[in-house]
Amino acid sequence: MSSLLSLSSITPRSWQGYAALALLAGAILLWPLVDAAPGYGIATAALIFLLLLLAIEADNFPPAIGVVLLFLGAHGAAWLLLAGITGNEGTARASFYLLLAAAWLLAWRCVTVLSALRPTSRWAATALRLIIPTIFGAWILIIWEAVTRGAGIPFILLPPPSAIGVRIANSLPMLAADVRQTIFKAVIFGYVVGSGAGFLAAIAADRVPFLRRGLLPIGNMVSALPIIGVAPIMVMWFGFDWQSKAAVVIIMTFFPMLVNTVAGLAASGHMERDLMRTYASSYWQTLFKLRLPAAAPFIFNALKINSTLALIGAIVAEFFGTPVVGMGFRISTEVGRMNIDMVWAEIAVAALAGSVFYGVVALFERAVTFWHPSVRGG
Amino acid sequence: MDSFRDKIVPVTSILAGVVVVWYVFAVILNAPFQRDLDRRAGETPGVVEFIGKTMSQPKPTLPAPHQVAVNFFENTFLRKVTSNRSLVYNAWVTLSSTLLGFAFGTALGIVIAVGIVHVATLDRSLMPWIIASQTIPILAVAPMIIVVLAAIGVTGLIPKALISTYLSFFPVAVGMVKGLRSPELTHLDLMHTYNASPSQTFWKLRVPASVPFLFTSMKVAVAASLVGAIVGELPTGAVAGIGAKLLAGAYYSQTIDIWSALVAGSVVAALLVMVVGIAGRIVDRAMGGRPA
Amino acid sequence: ADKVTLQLKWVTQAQFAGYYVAKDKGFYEAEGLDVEIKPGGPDIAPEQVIAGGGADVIVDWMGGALAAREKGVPLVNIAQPFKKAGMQLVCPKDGPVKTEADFKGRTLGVWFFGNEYPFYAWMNKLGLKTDGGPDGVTVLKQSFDVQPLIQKQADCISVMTYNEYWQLIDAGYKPEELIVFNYSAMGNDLLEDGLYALEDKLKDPAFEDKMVRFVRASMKGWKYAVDNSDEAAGIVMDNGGQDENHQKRMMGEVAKLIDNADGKLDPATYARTAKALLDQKIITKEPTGAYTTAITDKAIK
Amino acid sequence: MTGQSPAVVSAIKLGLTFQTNDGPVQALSNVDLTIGKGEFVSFIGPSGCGKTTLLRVIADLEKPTSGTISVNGMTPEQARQSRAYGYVFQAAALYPWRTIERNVALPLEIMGLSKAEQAARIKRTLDLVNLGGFEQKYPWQLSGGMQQRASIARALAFDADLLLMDEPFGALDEIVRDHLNQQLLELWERTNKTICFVTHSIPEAVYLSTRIIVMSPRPGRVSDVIESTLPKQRPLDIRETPEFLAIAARVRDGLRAGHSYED
Amino acid sequence: MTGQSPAVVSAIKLGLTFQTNDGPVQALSNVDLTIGKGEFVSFIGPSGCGKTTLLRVIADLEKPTSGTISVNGMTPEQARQSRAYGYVFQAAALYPWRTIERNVALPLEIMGLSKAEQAARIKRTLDLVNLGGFEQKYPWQLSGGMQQRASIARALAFDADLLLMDEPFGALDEIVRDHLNQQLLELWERTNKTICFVTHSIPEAVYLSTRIIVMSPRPGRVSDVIESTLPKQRPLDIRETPEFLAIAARVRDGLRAGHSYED
Ligand SMILES: Nc1ncnc2c1ncn2[C@@H]1O[C@H](COP(=O)(O)OP(=O)(O)OP(=O)(O)O)[C@@H](O)[C@H]1O
Ligand SMILES: Nc1ncnc2c1ncn2[C@@H]1O[C@H](COP(=O)(O)OP(=O)(O)OP(=O)(O)O)[C@@H](O)[C@H]1O
Ligand SMILES: Cc1ncc(C[n+]2csc(CCO)c2C)c(N)n1
Ligand SMILES: [Mg+2]
Ligand SMILES: [Mg+2]
Repeated sequence: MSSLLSLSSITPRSWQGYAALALLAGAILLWPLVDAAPGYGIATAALIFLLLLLAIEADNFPPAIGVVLLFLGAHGAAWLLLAGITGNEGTARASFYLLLAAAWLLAWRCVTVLSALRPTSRWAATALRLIIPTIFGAWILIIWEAVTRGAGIPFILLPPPSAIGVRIANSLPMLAADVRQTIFKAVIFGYVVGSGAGFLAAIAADRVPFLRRGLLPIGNMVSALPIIGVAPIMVMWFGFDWQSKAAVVIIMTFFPMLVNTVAGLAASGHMERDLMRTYASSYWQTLFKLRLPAAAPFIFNALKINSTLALIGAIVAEFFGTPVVGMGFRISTEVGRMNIDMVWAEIAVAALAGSVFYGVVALFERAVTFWHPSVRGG
Repeated sequence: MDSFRDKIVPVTSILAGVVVVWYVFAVILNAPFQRDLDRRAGETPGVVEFIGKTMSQPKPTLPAPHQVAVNFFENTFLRKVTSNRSLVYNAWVTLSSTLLGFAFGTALGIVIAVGIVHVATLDRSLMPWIIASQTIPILAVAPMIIVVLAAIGVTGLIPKALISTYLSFFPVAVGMVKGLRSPELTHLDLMHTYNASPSQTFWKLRVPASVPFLFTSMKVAVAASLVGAIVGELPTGAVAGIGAKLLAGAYYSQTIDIWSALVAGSVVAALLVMVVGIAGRIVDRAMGGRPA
Repeated sequence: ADKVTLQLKWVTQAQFAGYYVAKDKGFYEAEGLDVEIKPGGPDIAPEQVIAGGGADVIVDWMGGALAAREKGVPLVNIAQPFKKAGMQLVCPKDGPVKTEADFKGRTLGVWFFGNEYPFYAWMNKLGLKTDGGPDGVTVLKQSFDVQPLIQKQADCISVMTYNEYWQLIDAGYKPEELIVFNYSAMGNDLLEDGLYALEDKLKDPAFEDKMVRFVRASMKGWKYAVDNSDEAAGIVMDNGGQDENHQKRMMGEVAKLIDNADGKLDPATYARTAKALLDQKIITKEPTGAYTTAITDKAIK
Repeated sequence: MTGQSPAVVSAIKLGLTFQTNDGPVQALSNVDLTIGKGEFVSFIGPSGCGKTTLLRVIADLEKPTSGTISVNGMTPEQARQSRAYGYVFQAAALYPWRTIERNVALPLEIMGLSKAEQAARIKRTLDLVNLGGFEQKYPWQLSGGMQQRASIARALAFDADLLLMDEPFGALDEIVRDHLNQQLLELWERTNKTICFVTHSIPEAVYLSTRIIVMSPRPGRVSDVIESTLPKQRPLDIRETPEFLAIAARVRDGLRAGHSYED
Repeated sequence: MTGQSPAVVSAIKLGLTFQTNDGPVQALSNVDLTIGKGEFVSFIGPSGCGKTTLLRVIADLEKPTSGTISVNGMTPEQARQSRAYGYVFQAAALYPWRTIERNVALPLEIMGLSKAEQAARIKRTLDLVNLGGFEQKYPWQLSGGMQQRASIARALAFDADLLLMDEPFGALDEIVRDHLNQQLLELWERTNKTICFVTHSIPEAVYLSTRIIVMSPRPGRVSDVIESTLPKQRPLDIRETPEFLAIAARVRDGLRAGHSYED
C-alpha cells in the first residue's frame, strides 16, 4: 500500500488533482494544523494525507473504483479534519484550510466525474440526480462547519451546522408545531388564494378591455406593497392568527401570477389563434383549449416563484404580532434570546419545506408542459 | 397595447371605485374605536356626525382616502425635496438602492441561468440550493448580513442593495432558465448544422428566444427589488427611505403616515414595473414583434 | 481622539438622549473621544453587532446580555444608567382585567425579542401557565404599536412608560381609564438599558480607560439631558428622532428612570434579574463576572 | 355555373394593403370574384401573389382595406360565426400538447359534438388521410407530410359546406396526392360542398376544379379566370386527354405572364 | 459514378428507432448507401418513410441506433463540426426576430465572414431566389413560398460542399420551381457540390438527379436505386424525352410499390 502511494509515483489526471497535490505540499510547509495544545494526533494527520493522496490517484483506477476512491478520500479526509478540530476551536492555521481546500477540490472532481456518467438504468439515473446536489450541499455545510469552528466565529453570529443539526433533533415537536402554524395554515391557503386571484385577475383583464387598461396599472401598484407596511395592517384587520399571515401571502403572490399569466396569454401563436377563429370558437373555448395550454410555461414560472415567496411572506409577516407559535415568531424571538442555532434550525426547515414545495410544482410542470421545448430537451 | 390616452378613463374609474370601497371600509373599521371614544366621553353623536368622526381620527385603524391624500400631498409637494420628511426624498433613497439591487439581481439571475443551462454539473447541483436560499426568510438574515458587512466596513447603499439583489435574482434566474431553454427544436437544429459555438447559439438564438420570459421576470424582479430595499432599510437604523417612514409610522402608530408611505411605495412600484414593461415593448418592437 | 462606536438597542429617540447630548455638547470630545452612535432597529441585536466587531460598546437589556454571555459573547455590564424599568402592562378599566387575579383565561400582549423575560418571571410568580389553556393566559407577540388594545385583540398590552403609554393617551384613553401594572412598582423589574462591553477587551488597560472616559461623558450627558429635557429632545430630533412633542414627553419619562445619573449598577436588582433568568432557564448557570463596578467607580468619583 | 346558383363568395373591387416597417405592401387589389354553390375553384399564382391573403379575407382572418366581400350572403364575420367554412392552413398548425387524435377532435369539441360522434368522425377522417395507427402520437413525432395530413383531417372532420384549403397537398408525394385528390373530388361530388383550393400544381388545379383563377403579384390581382370544360366525373387518366392538356397550357401561360423572370 | 469518386456519405446497415409514448417507431432500417463526390442524389418515398430522418442522421441531428455512417470519411459529428454541409429544413425555420436579410446573414455571422462578404452573399442568394426587395421584412410578413425561398437562400449562402435539402421547393409553383431547379443544376455543375435532395415530385427528382433513391415506409428502407442515364446538361425540355419518361415511370412504380393503398 505505502509503496503504491509513495509520493513520487502520484500522478494526477485532472487539474483538481494537480491543485490538490500542490495544496498538500503547502500544508506540509505550513505545518502544524492548529495552534492549540492538543492538536492533531500523528496517526490522524497521516490518515488524512493518505486519504487525500488516494483520491488524487483515483483517476488512474477504472472509473467505477476511481469515483469511489474520490468520494471516500475527499469526504473521509474532511471528516477527520472536522473531528480533529474539537478541542482546538478557533486555532486553525493556514495548513488546516489548505487540506480542507484539497479535499474540496477532490470532491469537485468527484462530482465532475459523476456528472459525466451516463447511467444505463433509471434507478441509477435517479440516484445520480440525488447524489450530485447532495455532495454539493454537503460541502457547503462542511466548509461552513470548518470555518465557524476553525476560526472560532462567535456562536451568536453563526453557529456551526452540527450545532444546528443537534438543535433540530432536540426540538422536533416545537418545529413541527411551527410548521403546522406557518406552512399548513398560512402558506398553503395564501398561496392558493393569491395565485388564484392573480390568475383570475389576469383573465378578467384579458376578457374585458376596460379592466385590462384599468386593472393592470393598479395590479402593478400591488406588486410592491412592502410586507413590513402591509403586515401590521393585516394584523389590524384579520387578527393575530394565521389569517393575517395568509393575507400577506396573498398580496405577495398575487403580482407574479398576474404578470406571468398576462404574458402567457399573449404567447400563443398567430396561426393557432386564427385556427380557433375559423371555428368561431367562443372566448372561453379559445382560452381553455389554446391560450391557457400555451400560457402554461409562464404560469408555472409564477407558481415556482410564488412557492418560495409565499414562505418568505408568511415567515416575515409573523414578525409583526402572532400567537406564540410559528416559524417567524420563533425566529424573531430566538434571535432576541441569542439562540441563533434555533433560528438556523427554523431556516433549515424553511429551506427544506420550500425545496419540497418547489419540487412538487416543478414535477407538475414537467407533467403538464411535456410538449414545451424546454421540457422536451432544449 | 393601449395608448396612454386609452388608459386614463379606465384607470380613473377603477381608482374611483377603489376609493369608494376604501371610504366604506374606513367607516366600518374605525367605528368600534370611535364608539369607545364616544362612550368614554359620554357623547351620542348622530349618524352623519359619527361618520364624519370616523374619517377624521388622528390615528385611525384605516385612514380615509382624503386623510392619506392630504398627508401625501403635504409630504410630497409642500416640503423641500431635500428634507428628510419629504416623501420625494425618501422615495429617492429607496429607489436608488432598488435600482442598484435590481441591476445586480438581474445580472446575477442571468449569470446563474446561463450557468444552469450550459453546465450540466450546475444544473444538477446548484438549482436545489438556489431554491433553498430563497426560502430563507430575508428579514431574519438581513440584520446579520448588515452586521457582518458593517464589520468588514461595507455600509451605506451596498448592504441594502444586496438584499434587493437577493430577492430579485431568483425570479430572473427561474424565468431565464425557462426562456433560454425555450427555442424551437428546429431552430436549435439549425444552429447545430452550422456547428455554432455555444456562445453563438446563446447570443443568436437563446437570448432572443428568452426575451418574453426575461421581461416578465424583470417585472417581478423589480417589484421584489423594491421590497428588498424597503426591508433593508430597517436594520440599518431606518434613517431614511420609504421603509424608514413605514417603520416610524408603525412605531408611533401614525397610520396616516404609514398609508401615505405605502402609497408612495406603490406609485414607485407601478412606475418601475411600467418602465420595465415599456422597455420590453420597445425591445419587442425592435425584434420585429408582430402586433397581437 | 480615540474612536468609540456605540450601538443602540432601538431607533433614535429620547430613550438614548444622554448619548446624543454628550456627543452634541462635546462631552465626548472633551474626554478625547470620537464617538459614533449607531441607531438600532427592530430585530437588530446589539449583541450580534458587538460580537461581529461592529461596535465597542452597546446599549442592552440585562436579559439579552446574560443570554449572549452564556452563548460565548462575554458581555460585561460597565454601567447602568437606567435604574428602574420602564416596562409595564396596561389594561383598560372597562375591560375584564382589574387585578392580577383576573388574568386567568385572558389574552395578554407581550414583546418578545428578549423583552419577554420580566413578563414570564411575573407569571411564574403568579403561578399562571402561559400556554393558552383556560387556567392560564394566552400570550400574543405584540408588534410595535398599541393597536391590539384599540382593536380589542388583547385584554392587556405591554407598553413603555416613556413611549407606547403615551400613544394610548394620544389615542384617546385617559390615564384614569387605564390600569397599570408597573414592573418596578411591583418589584418584578429586570434591568433595562445598560452599557455593555466585551470582557477580553476590558482586560486591555487602554480600552478600560477609554470606557471610563466614555461612561463619564455619557453620564454627564444624561445629567444634562435630565436637567434640560426640552433641549435634549431637540438634540434627539436633530439626530433623526421623530415627532418633537413625543420626544419631549419621552425625555420627561426617561428622566424618572435615571434617578441620579451615576450609572451605578444596583446589585440587588442585578441579583433578581439573574435569578429570574435562571428560573426561566434562559440561562443555565449562575453568571459570574457579568458586571463590573470598576468603570463607574473610576468614572464617577 | 357561376350565374345560376346563389353566390357563396362574392367580392367586388376587393383590396388589401399591409402596413409594414418599410412601407405599405399591396397584397390584393381590385379583386372581383363570384363563387357559386357547389363550385370547386382553384387559385394558382406565383409565390407571394396574394392567394393566402384572399383566402384569409374570405375567412374573416384579415379585413380588406377596400372593396366589399360577402360570404353566403353575409359579412365574412357573420359567416365565420355561423361556422360556414373549414380552413386548412398552409402550415399544419397542430397543437403540440394534443395527440393527433385530440388535434382532430379540437373543432368537434368546440362544436360540442357527442363523444361518440367525435370518435366516429376522427376515425373516418384519419383513415381517409391514411393516418390510422398514429392517433396517439404527438405532432412532433410525425413527419412533415403526416402533419399536413393530420391538419387536413382536422378540417374535414369539421364538415362545413365551404372548404378553404391553402396548399393542402404541398408536402405530399404524387401517389398520396393522387389518392387524396380523388378522395376530395368524391367528397365534393357526394356532399355538394363549395371548395376554394390554393395550389401550386397546374395539373392538380386542372384536375380538381370547375374554375381556375390565376393570380399575379405586386399588386396581387386576378389575371385570368379559366372555366373548366372537363366533366364532373374525372378518372385519373383524364389528365392525359388533349382537353386537359389544353386547359393546363392555358393556366401555364397565365402563370408565366405573372412571373417576373422569363427564361 | 458511384465507385470511382471518394464517398461523401457512406452508410452501412443504418437503423434508427424512435421511442415514443406508445411504443417504438422504426424510422430507418438496414439502409445501405454510398454517395460519391459531385453526385446529385434525390430521395423520394411516401410520406413518413424516413427521408427526413435519413437526412438528419447524415447531418448529425439524430444518432442512428444501429449500423454505421460516415460523412466525408469522418463521423457525422466531425463532419458537422467542420461545417461540411448546408441544410434546408422541410419547414422554413426562420428566426422571427430577424429580418429576411439578417436571417440569411445568420450562418455567415457564425462563420465570421466580413461585413462586405456577408452583404455580397446575401444579395447574391436573395436575388437568386427572387426575394430582392424583401430584405427588410420579417418572416411573418412573407408568404409561405417566400419563407421557403428565404430558407433556401440561407442554406446557399452558407456555401458548403455538401447540400442537404429537405423538400426545398415544396411550397413553390411550377414556374418558380422550374427556375430554381435550373439554378440549382447550374450551381451544382459549376461548383461540383454533392447534393442530397428530398422531394415528392417525380419529374423534379428525375430532372435533377444523377441517382434516385426510392424509399418505402414502416420500417423506412431503401426499396430501389435508379441511376439516371440523362446527360449532365439538361435543358427544361429534356422532360419530354422518352428517356426521361422511362426513368420517371420506373420511379413511379417503385413509389407505388411502397404505398399501402392501391387505387
Ligand atoms: N402580415 C403581413 N404583413 C405584411 N405583409 C404581408 C403579410 N402577409 C402577407 N404579406 C405580403 O402580402 C403578399 C401576399 O402574401 P400571401 O401570403 O397572400 O401570398 P401567397 O399568394 O399565399 O404566396 P405563397 O404561394 O408563397 O404562399 C406578399 O408579398 C407578402 O409579403
Ligand atoms: N421525433 C420523433 N419521435 C418519434 N417518431 C418520429 C420522430 N420523428 C419522426 N418520427 C417517425 O419516423 C417516421 C419517419 O419520419 P420522417 O420525418 O423521416 O418521414 P419523411 O420521409 O420525411 O416524411 P415526409 O415526406 O412526410 O416529410 C415517421 O413515421 C414518423 O412518425
Ligand atoms: C420588535 C420589538 N421589540 C421590542 C419592542 C418594544 N420596545 C419598544 S422601546 C423598547 C426599549 C428598547 O430599548 C422596547 C423593548 C418593540 N416595540 N418592537
Ligand atoms: Mg400562401
Ligand atoms: Mg420529411
